[in-house]
Amino acid sequence: MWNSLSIVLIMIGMVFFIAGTLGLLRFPDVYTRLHALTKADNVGLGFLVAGLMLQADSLTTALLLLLIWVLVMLAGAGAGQLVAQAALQRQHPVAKSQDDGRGHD
Amino acid sequence: MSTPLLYALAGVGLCLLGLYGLIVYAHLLRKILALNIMGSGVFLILVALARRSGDSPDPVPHAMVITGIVVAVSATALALVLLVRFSAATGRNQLDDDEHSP
Amino acid sequence: MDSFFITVACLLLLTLMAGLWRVLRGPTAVDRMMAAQLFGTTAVAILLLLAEALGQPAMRNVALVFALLAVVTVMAFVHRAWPGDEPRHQQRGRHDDVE
Amino acid sequence: MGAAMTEAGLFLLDLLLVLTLLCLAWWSLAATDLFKGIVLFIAFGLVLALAWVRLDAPDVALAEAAIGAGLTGALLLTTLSKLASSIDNPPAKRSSPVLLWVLLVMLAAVLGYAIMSLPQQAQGLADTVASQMGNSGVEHPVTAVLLNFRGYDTLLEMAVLLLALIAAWSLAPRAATSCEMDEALTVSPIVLALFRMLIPLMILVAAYLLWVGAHAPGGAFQAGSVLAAAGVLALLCGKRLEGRLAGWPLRLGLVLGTAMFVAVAAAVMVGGAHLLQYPLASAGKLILLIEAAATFSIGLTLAMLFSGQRPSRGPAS
Repeated sequence: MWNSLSIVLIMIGMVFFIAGTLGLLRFPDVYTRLHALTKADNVGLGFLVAGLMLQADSLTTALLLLLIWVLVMLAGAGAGQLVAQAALQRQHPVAKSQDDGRGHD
Repeated sequence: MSTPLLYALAGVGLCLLGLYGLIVYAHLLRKILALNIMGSGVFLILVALARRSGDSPDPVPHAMVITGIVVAVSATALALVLLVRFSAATGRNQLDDDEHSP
Repeated sequence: MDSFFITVACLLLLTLMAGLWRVLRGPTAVDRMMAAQLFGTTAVAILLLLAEALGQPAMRNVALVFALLAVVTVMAFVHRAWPGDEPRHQQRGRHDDVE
Repeated sequence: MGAAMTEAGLFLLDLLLVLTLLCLAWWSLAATDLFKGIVLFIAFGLVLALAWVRLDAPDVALAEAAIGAGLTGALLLTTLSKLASSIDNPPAKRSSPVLLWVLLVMLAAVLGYAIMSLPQQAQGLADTVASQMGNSGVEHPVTAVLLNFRGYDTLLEMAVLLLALIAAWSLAPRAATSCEMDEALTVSPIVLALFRMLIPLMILVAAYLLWVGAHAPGGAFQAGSVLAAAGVLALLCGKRLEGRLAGWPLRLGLVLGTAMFVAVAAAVMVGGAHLLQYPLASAGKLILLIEAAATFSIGLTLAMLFSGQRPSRGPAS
């Protein structure tokens, strides 16, 4: 029961990692790629850690896993904010035109 | 192929790549990267060979490699300081090797 | 269960290799840096999976160190090495080293 | 899902890791643009840490993780920004003569032969270390080797770190008064606050690694590297460590590790023992004392090496 639940959770995490990588490869500009990236960081690792926490043999291990996830999230949030800000200040181009905004593939 | 052997051969590969890069590329920063890669190859060979002892790997090469990593990073830092000074003094990032200066 | 963890670890390593394409291709420095950032998270995930599969709890500490120190490189990148048009980045002797 | 499948999966993982390592190393050296090369080198460090883990070397993995993530990347990126020209495209290279290829092929053959001819199973010094563990004062073999059995090496290594820093200082200009931060960039205070919050956490993890080193992977070098990363982050966030600690406190901190090591090594001789031969009853405590001092000094030395500036003689005015 716990095993299958953790398999499902880890699979979901895996999907987010693949999606994040695909986003990094396919999205057209810095900002959208950053968006894809943080999904792998936060959600992907989150599900994976949740799946592994079910397998943890002690409370300490489970808490350590949780701490690692929180740290990765903090780092991802901080780094994402920093990179996006710096990219905007240096006027990195936004893909295609901003006017029609949500249209492109 | 056993795991230690695979990694040890990969270490040999890294050594050779590093040596090639060290000799062929002129930019000093590339040379520093190449030296680091060569060093990593040596570490990889040492640790891979330490794993041959089965359940608990030989701790002596591990200890050597840990000190090696810290020494390597301090040597790299020193090399980078030298590079920055050289670059600031001459405006160049590579040594003259083919020209014979008087 | 162990073989499942290892399979997922292999898949994650494959996504890491796919992400390398973005590092190689760029086009801008920040794209490469972000891909490296993703590699850090992927490495954390692989370490956690292997720690469980191989029964080596010490690997979780390695993952902890990676998670904790991930910001240092990004900070160095944004503050010191963002190539481009920083005012203090004087392009002195720009092509001197190309003979 | 049996043991055989686990074995096959691990072998596949090993193959992928080795392949990635070699590709990253090559691309990093041959990259058209130096920045790309450095990013690939950072990725190389990450994958190398995974390789250490596969080789059952968690201590090495910890050191690699701390140094690779916390120091190497920041060092290389900072250096790149200080170079007169960061452009090397296409990479300037010397034409590779036949002699070089002969050398490489010969080296490959010799190294390959040497490794293939070694026995597949070898105990090395593992048994010797295991039999002496009771006399070491700690329970983790790598720590026992580093701080007790091969204490000389570690002592000399601390001296090497100091020498590297002295050499770097002798080359570097005195610390400038201006702030190193990029003036063009305004970082939101939230991000700065977040990062500053991480610094105490790093110090905490360093202390944890130091403590855990007595019986599990960890120890002075790993802890020192994490501490150095905390210092690097502090420097990058605009804190001027060398300004605050300038003068004798900084210098005392730098030599503390080596001095403590030498002091303990010599003090045991009063009791009639050899240099660095700790009395069995207090070996554990002495090792922890040396390691604590060494952690502090390693962290400070590496952070100062990153800063790359010679601090002024007196405290900041």
